Amino acid sequence: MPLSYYLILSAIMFLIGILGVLLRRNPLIMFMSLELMFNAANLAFVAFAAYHQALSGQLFVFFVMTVAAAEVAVGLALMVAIFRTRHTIDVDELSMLQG
Amino acid sequence: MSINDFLAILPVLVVLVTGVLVMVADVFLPEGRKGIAALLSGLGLAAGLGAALAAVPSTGTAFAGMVVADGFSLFLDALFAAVGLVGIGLAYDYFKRMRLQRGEYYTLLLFSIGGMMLMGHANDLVMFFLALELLSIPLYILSGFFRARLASQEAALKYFLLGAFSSGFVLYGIAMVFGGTASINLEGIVAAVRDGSANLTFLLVGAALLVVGFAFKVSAVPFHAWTPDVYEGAPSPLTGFMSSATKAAGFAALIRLLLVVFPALGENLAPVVSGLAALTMIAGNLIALVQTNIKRLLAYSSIAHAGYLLIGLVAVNSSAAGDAVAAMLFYLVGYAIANLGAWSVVVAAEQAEGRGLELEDYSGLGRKYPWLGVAMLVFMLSFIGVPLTLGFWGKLYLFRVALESGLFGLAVIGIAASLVSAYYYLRVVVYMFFRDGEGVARRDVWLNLIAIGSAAAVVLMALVPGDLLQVAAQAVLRVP
Amino acid sequence: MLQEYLPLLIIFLIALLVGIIAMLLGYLFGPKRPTRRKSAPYESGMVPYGPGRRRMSVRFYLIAVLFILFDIEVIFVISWATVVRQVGVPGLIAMAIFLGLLEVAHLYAWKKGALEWE
Amino acid sequence: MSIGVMLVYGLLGLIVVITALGMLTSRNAVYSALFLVLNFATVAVLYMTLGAPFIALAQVSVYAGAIMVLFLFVIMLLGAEHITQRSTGRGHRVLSVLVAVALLAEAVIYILFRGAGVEMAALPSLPPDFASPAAIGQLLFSQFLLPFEITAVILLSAVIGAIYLTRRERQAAARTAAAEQPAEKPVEEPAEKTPIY
Amino acid sequence: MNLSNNPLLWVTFLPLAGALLVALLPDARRSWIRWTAMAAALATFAASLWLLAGFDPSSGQMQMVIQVPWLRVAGISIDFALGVDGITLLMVLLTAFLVPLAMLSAWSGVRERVKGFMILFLLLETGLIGVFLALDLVLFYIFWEFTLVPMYFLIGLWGYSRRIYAALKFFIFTMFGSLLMLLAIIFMGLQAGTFNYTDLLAQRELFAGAQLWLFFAFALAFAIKVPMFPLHTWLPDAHVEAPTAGSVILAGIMLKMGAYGFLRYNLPLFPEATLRAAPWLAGLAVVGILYGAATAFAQKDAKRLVAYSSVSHLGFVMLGIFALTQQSVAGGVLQMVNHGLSTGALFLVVGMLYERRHTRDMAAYGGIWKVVPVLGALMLAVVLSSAALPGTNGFVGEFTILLGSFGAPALGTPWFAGLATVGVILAAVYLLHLYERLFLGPLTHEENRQMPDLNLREVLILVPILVMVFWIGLYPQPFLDLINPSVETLLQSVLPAAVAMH
Repeated sequence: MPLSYYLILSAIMFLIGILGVLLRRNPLIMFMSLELMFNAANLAFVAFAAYHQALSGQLFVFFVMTVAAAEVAVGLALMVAIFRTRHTIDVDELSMLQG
Repeated sequence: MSINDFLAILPVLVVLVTGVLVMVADVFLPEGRKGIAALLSGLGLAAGLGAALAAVPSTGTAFAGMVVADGFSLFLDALFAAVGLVGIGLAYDYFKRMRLQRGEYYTLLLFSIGGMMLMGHANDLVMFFLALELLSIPLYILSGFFRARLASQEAALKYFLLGAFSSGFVLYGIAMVFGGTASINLEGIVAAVRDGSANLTFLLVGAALLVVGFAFKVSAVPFHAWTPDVYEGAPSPLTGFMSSATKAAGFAALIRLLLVVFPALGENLAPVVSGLAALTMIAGNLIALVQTNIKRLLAYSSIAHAGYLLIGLVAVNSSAAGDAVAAMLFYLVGYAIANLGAWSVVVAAEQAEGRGLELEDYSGLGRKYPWLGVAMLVFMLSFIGVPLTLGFWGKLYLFRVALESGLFGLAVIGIAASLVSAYYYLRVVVYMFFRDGEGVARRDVWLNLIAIGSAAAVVLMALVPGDLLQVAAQAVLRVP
Repeated sequence: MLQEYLPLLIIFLIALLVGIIAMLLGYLFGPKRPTRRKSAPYESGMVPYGPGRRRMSVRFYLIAVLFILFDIEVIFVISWATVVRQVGVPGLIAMAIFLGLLEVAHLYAWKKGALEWE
Repeated sequence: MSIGVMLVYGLLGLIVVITALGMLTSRNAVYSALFLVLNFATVAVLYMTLGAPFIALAQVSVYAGAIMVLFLFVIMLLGAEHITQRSTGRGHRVLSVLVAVALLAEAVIYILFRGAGVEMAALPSLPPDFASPAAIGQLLFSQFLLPFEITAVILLSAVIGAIYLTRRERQAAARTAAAEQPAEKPVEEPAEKTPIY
Repeated sequence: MNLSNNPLLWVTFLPLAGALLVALLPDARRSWIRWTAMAAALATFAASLWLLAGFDPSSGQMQMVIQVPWLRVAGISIDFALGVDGITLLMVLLTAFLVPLAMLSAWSGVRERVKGFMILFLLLETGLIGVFLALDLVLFYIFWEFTLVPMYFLIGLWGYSRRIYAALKFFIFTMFGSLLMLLAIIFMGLQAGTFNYTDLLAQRELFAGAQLWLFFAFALAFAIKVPMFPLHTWLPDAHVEAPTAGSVILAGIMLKMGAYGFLRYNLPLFPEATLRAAPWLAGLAVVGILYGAATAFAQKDAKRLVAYSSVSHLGFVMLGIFALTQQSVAGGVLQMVNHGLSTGALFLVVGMLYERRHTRDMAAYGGIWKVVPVLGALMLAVVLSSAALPGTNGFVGEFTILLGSFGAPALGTPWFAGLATVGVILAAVYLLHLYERLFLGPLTHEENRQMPDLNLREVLILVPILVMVFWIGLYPQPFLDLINPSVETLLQSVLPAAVAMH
């Protein structure tokens, strides 16, 4: 398949991820959208790695995955902590997030 | 792999290793003795500072091209280590007072500083990404360090969500740059641009996304939405540290990246950065006008200062690039000193449970505590850019660079913005000196030392700014 | 390239198909006479009360997240294992530093009681 | 390229897009998570087609496996699977979305048409050992050594963060009960008072 | 060059040293603080006389120049450069003369935070003298902006009811103008590679292309300071709300910074732009004269009246400067000194009245001549000098200006001078009106009967000023001798450009 096939898929994923962060108010779903954005970048990396036959693009993906795991741990921990204090994580009820 | 590789990033290693040591020590430290963790961290940072000052800039790369140790990165190393030291001074009494003296704070702070230092050294996009994460993830946690204070946690969550969002942009940008040049190493990217094998379309999209991503980090408008909330919610000593250091790290990345891509894409990217600069200066200062909370006011102030710095960033795309970088470094130092000082006053005036943070609470504070008051006055004047402060030289230098590269419009906007800023900075002075009130501040030796020391530095270094200018001018980047 | 994985895909599709067909058959031909009592959740014959799902303890989360953070290293360990001879002692040292850092994390978790169930 | 292969690719692409949209639009966070798992799995298949089996493996085991399970786990943990989606009619929000869409659409069009000559060509076939774990290992332990070690520090801070943020320290609290007692109390108060620890 | 023998350094930094000394004294020792500050101010005055003694009045060039490289901003050096010519010398003398008197006027008025007051006052003096002496544009800008801070605090801390508003307005207005000037300074520095005034003057062709813009940027800063109509709105607020000593310095010296700036920088650096702008600025000056006079007449508040009279009087100075003849400019410089003396004295007198009755409303006085004859007599002299009665300094200054600008080629028409003459008459009207409402007529308010007359301290403040008033009024030649060579030098650098233009 041509490179553009992967790139367009990746761009669509990235776009949907952005939309999710901007539109949804549930932090968990915002967070999932972030993961989607990361994955879009990974797909682009792997596609370009194949296109250029450069392995460094693939290695980058491993680092992204590791970092993503670290972010997931911290982000979810924050949500758990807030939930324990507040017993809700509805973004609309988070006073700080009112822009 | 040789010893030289390690020597190149010795300051970073010192700081990170200290972080690990503090962590191990903290595990075994009894509850009441967490001050030792602070002491140990301070020693580590001092060692890092020493290593940075003693290091000789090199022109080569280390770790297979991953990092460089040029004058620029060593300058930033020293800056971050010094800011970190002050950050620990801010935190020590504060957390004791808030009954949250924990070793984790110092460990994470050190990791974050390590990440910032690494950002200055990075010569490969993977290093930029990892440094970004290494500096950000600890900061997310530290923002929520008040585990039982909802404001703190919500600030952390907001910071986290928007920080990860910006990381997403950075990441996608890196992917596009990789797609355009078949390399993630700055040398490789430059080589690809030079020999014409680069796909400029991808490179442009990638560079634009990188600019957006880092614009979040330096809180440029319109990517600033997180700043006031996070600054308000996070523990004050952390905010002081963050607003001084994170900005510098973000700009370090932007400078190095734009220096690489500007030659090929200058005419496309420079207008974008100009727009960001103008918007940031205007919006940051205007919104700051209506703030009544000192933390939010300083947050918008930090946004506004990012705007001035962005002028320098635009000027990187000109023949005056060297001056532009030096001007930005100088400005960052001046801003960091004044900013840390201002936050030390905020920390001193903050009462338990987050009270004492409204401007009203500052009424009469300057008369009651003349030293603290005069120090705050000096910081505010430095922020405005009144002569005989470092802030003045910083602005002079920046505007000089702006005029040199023909950015008249931005210079005029910067001037107008400074004028607007005078109003809200002076309001702090008005409250502190011209109004009567019952404000109280903490007489802590470290806080007073930081406040008075910073004020003295702002004024005395302004009398003989030549040396600092010299150092900043010599902190040249290695151009791949 | 894709051809190599075609058998995999076919197996995957067959598995999917079998599941769907089984459910479909049951749905189409099974007797359906629902009453209130029958569609209520089964709680050992007791009358159900409260929501069907209880929240789990945070301890589960902590264990899970620690698992994932330590699990990630597998990627790197596997890469190392395949080239352990080529990268030699320097590689070993690098891996030791990496694992040493994670061991510090382990120490922290242990000492802070994150691994205890209480 | 045969019609069959085209169809398979089309199907994969479709699944990626649909699951992403499903994640975006689901009212129930559990469904969102499940859609995302499916999305990640499909992307893993795409990795296979791009000659990156090792990444595909990691994708399935780490991402789709571990991380998404963790997500589901937290959703269950918080009991937050039914979070009502409120209307988001805020002006700047809509505007920002429009800007984002416009930017991305532009980027896609750019990639599609401007760089057409290069990118429409099929990807080159890769040497068989292009992305073998061994090749990756070689690169990891030579060029990417420093990033590799830095990653450990990042994981380390994540461990500290996860433990620090979620754990109430009972032993510690018991030991310094006198000191912490008044501080523990306001936790239950409404947030407007911003309790202090 | 032995710097310690150079009076320029002493006169600039003695006040600063005094301020540091005062800062070391304990807060409670008010009289120590007062006397130390006064000693520093008097020492500065002595240093300024030393400066006068060492000055060669026959030369119009910069003298006793100090030039030390200070720092380099990326290739452009900034010098610590000071120098004095006749115009500067007069300004420095005026400053060093007025500051001790103003300080004396605050002797009993300022009771709270005496230490802070004195420190700020001395810092202000250093800033003011620095502004006049600086020969490097960045140095000049530093001193220029530096004066803002002490004055901001003097107004904000010791001022009257609307002090916070007035202080802020003062600060922001001044800064508004000066920031644009900063850009212009940087631009010139970039073009010429130096910020040194003398060097810039020698190479002014380098930035001649942009001189209209540069002229505008400088003019805006100075016009706000002077203040010229319509940029004067900060002035009444600041003057009225400031404590008496602050008003004296504001009116007596700080306004001169603007006029001095025009003379020192706008005219020689941008000659062609000066010639093109001269009629416009002279026009604004005349509008200012008439507007200030008319508004002053309408005031009920005595201090506000004096403040508006400043707008009118400074209009004369500006007219003199932009008429660009030897005589008019010399008159302008002299009038700068005159205004400092007369208006300073007016503010002092109004302040003395305020200290007695705690109101500035003219209606609260009336017929107090009989109660306070000494005050009445001294104030009459001050008012007459301000109204330019022959025999006083004001007459000499304004007459020279009008004479010089009547046939000025730069203005092209005598109308400017003609209209300005109306201003002289109006000044007499509103000032005598002020005096009449305060002192003459029947004693309308019983409480004024107990008003104490001037004490020795207050007489001591006013007498030196009046001595100067009559000295200049009766024998102005020594002053004109100081001014003329410098003005000549100045105009020589402007007029060749005029020749080139016509």
